[in-house]
Amino acid sequence: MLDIQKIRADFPILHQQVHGKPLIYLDNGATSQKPRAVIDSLVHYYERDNSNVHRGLHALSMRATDAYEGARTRIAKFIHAADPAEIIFTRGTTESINLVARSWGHAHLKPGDIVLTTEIEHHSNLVPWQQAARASGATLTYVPVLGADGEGGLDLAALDRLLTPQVKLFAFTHISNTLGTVNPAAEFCRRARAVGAVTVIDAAQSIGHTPFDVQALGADFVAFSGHKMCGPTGIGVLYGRRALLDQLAPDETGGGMVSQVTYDDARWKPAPERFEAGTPNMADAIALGVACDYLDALGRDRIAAHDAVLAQCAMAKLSTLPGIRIIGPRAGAERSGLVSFAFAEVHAHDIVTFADEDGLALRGGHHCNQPLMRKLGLTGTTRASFYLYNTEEEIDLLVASLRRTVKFFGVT
Amino acid sequence: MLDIQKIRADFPILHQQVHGKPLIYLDNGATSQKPRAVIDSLVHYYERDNSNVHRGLHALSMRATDAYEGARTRIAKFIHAADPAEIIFTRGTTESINLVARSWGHAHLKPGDIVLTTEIEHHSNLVPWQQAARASGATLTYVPVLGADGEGGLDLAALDRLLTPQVKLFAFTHISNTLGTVNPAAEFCRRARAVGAVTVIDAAQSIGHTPFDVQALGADFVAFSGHKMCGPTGIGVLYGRRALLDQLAPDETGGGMVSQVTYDDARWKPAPERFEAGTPNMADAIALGVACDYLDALGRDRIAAHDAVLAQCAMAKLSTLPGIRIIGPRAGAERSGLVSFAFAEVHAHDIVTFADEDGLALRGGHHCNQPLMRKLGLTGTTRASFYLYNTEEEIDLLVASLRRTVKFFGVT
Amino acid sequence: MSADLTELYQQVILDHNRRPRNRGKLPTANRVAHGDNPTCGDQCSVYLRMDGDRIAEISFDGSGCAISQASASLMTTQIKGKTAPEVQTLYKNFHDIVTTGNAPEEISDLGAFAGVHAFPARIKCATLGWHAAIEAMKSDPMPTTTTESHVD
Amino acid sequence: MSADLTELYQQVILDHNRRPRNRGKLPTANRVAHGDNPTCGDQCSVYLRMDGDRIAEISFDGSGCAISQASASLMTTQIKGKTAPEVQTLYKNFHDIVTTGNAPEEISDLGAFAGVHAFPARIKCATLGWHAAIEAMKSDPMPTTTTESHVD
Ligand SMILES: Cc1ncc(COP(=O)(O)O)c(C=O)c1O
Ligand SMILES: Cc1ncc(COP(=O)(O)O)c(C=O)c1O
Repeated sequence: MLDIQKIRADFPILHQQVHGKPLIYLDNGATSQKPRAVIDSLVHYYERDNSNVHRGLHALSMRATDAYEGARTRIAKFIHAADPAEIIFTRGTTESINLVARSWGHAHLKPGDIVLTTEIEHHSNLVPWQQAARASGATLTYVPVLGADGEGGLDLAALDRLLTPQVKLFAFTHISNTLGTVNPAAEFCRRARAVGAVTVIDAAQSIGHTPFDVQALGADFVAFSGHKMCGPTGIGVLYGRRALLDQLAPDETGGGMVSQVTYDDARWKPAPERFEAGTPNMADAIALGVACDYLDALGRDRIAAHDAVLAQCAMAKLSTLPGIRIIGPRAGAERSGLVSFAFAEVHAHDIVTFADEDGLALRGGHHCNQPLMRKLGLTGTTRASFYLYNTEEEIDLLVASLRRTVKFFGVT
Repeated sequence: MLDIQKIRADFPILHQQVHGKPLIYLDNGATSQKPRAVIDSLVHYYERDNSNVHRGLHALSMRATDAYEGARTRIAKFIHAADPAEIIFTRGTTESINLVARSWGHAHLKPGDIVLTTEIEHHSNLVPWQQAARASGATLTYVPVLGADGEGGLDLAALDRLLTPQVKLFAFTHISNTLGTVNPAAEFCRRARAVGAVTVIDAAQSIGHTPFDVQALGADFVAFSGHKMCGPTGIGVLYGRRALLDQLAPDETGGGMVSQVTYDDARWKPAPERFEAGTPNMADAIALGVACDYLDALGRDRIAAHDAVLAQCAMAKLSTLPGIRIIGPRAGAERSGLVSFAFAEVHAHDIVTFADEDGLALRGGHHCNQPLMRKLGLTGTTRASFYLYNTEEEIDLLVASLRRTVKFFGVT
Repeated sequence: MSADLTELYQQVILDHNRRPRNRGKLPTANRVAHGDNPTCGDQCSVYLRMDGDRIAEISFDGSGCAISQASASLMTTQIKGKTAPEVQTLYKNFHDIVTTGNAPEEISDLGAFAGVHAFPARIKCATLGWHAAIEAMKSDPMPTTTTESHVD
Repeated sequence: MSADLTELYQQVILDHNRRPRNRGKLPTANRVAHGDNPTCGDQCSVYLRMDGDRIAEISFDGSGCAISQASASLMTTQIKGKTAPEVQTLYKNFHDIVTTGNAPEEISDLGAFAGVHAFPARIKCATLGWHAAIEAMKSDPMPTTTTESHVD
């Protein structure tokens, strides 16, 4: 069991008042807060070690290089990658997915090919595939989600039908940021591999919340963001299996990723450098390594269990509100630590504004899931997303606040 | 005049010993150090305001959004852009140039077109144009540099000949990171405009060192990095004239840059959002705004004057070393605050290693300028690059250290 | 409930939100424009039947928060029968109200939106319908689309 | 000058740096490989004339710091006449020396590189020529190229 009070003490931002009420931060699906150790890591870097990593032979540059490459090794361990060279630092999930969609897509997709994704993807795991399909003449196909509230998960029977040998790539989210659905990622990778399709896992919502082993999952590419896993903003990762990375052309070009440049031509370094053009985001990469330490010291299995308890508690208590429609897996089914809901008579933005007055940070809107919203007949939802520092008491305060709001808007 | 001792007090990293000697940081061309105010801004953000900016209506999200958009406005002012929407946050110069090379290049370049650049470009302003030319069938042409040591600057007569109406884009560096040459950027933009070519200025080395006015320069696109101007790592800017940005397709796609998404199609937001897919690097963008405050409080004209004094001083004192070959503008000519030099008998990496023992941080190698090195018959140089916290005393220590080193290697 | 919040969600606004006026497509429309608030996803289409230089008929359609829907609804009641310059003047007054919180006494129900000024993120919600209406008046007699630009 | 630095730049190394042995292209070579140190840009080509399974003649060419050039030079003197397994064994010893700083007494001039261990960034400089030589021995009797991978 996590010692939540001890954990809360690690997060300076939580100890503030908003509109005179203690802050209750339930917007972790958008971004997580940062423990003192991660903030300290940034300060330490800039106060002691800051230097450009490329080709530096002086003390600061060697320290910065060691710390930066150490972070790469740390993150490889965090997701159990076979080789640190499989870890490419990016700005975040979105850039990671764009990198694959462009570099891999450009090299491998052709007319007649199919790119498969699902109806529940975040725009960042959807629009890049629309673009890659358009650029190559391939077709983009979606695995349907089942149930009027998306509660049935992805249609596994349809997946069987859709995974034809024409499918060259299957991109899917591990955890839905709107429905809270946990997809059977290992099973998806297994089925995709059976037809020779490359897999891309959007792990934005899972990476900081559950144990994650790229080799056990059998994933080819995995994308995630540091800012949702207690790390800083502006840093993320693309994991790629070495065998695939070695064949891949670079996406961006410039300093640091070339071995030989003439006025006519350039030759690339191997991965990971090949995919990291320009001065990297050293400070934030190093701090991301510290976030891995922080999460592993607590145990991601324990964090997942804590998330699950909060989600169950929230489901039970929210269901008592008049007029509420909860989307995603039904109570009792597996769901990650977030709950989205809607009221026919009150728009999500009004709910969020009222909640804010009670110190609650919620998110309202389409959550970068517009097509899914349309499919479910919603213009948006309100989402409460939990993390390791949230408590059941906070959920009680959430429910009380929502009750006042819907009452104000005349919902009974 | 700058009060250097007061400035030095603002930079925590400078107050340390390396191998028992006070650190002398002369690697500012690679990356600059950060003042306390910039580091504090990061801490403040993570301790008080951290939240995702997109679509958030709760207090933290509004604060983060205001700070992030405030930084955009601050940076617009820093370079005198007409509209904050012309400021696109990127990871740095390299990504900014890649964005133009891909988005603009894809839309506008065709076989028979010419992309013009110069022989003194950093790999980051060279390889992306090689790639864009290759992808479109356009031809890449270089403005030659004059002089056996590159001391003659770019060949302006050749530029006149090369700037034909076939030239669709002219990309050039404002200040060379190896030669120290200050290019006449306004003149280049004027000439390029006369033939209808779009201009891209690589301002990586100039932005934090001299006053910079995009409108006075008449630039179409300008790329720079935060980390070389007292800002954090992982953040940079692409400035683009609004009229050009509005016509440009996005580079990366995903959350935050779309106005409408269906399973079949997506529509883009206007600039700047169109070019900022995914969660932005909020903390570092905000801290970059603080770096602008810091530099403007001191005055970039004063910083430029200080750089010039140090460069002159270094040129004079370095010339007394036996066997030294200084490249770039001759003593007395305009040169930015950096000096590159070589000794036939001692490799740059050995020099940097010896200097490090004396607490000096220098850079040795090709400085991401391989073709230029080859042209000048060099395998690399040693570079001392100065900034607002450096002093003439540090240059004396540099010269004394170099004298010991070349003596050790038997140079007389 | 805080005073700011009561100020924001005035009775007039709640009423228009619950029972929007002139909502739906206008079959006889000869002008239309669509407004999008990229920040929060609110949407609003405004349909006009222009008769000479005056708005003869008007309706709106869309989705969004109470502020954006009530504002669009109230707007339709205020600008019907007006010319473009008259609408511009009204909009200027309205914009002043939502940004400063000062509502001149003579100003009709629009003053109910004064509370918005305490919630800067919601100003765009309140002005969404107005932008669409102004675009529609400017537009050619055929469907067009507009997206609100970055800076309000 | 610090003790570490004197350890690094031993007389043997300075001597090989100043007067490299077996430097230049080998006209009779039937094997060649090129090594690149992406971290610092050092380069080294090794040319071999293999006679059966032994190195009959050897030369190197390239540019880089004193450590990389001296190491390549010294290497050529040490592996001439050796077979691939013998070179592997020698390289293993050399790698131990530059990473641990411990040089067994019986080891020839290679021990001069023990000082490298205090400068981890320079280990790749010291091993660059060796990697190229090993690649050259493995290569087909025709020119090939190798780039050192990310992890040493
Ligand atoms: C002239 C010049 N252009 C481009 C760059 C690339 O900048 P960054 O590595 O921050 O992308 C640099 C710095 O390394 C530079 O000096
Ligand atoms: C499931 C999912 N995918 C992708 C993303 C995009 O991540 P980022 O904005 O950090 O690039 C997010 C978060 O916004 C997400 O929840």
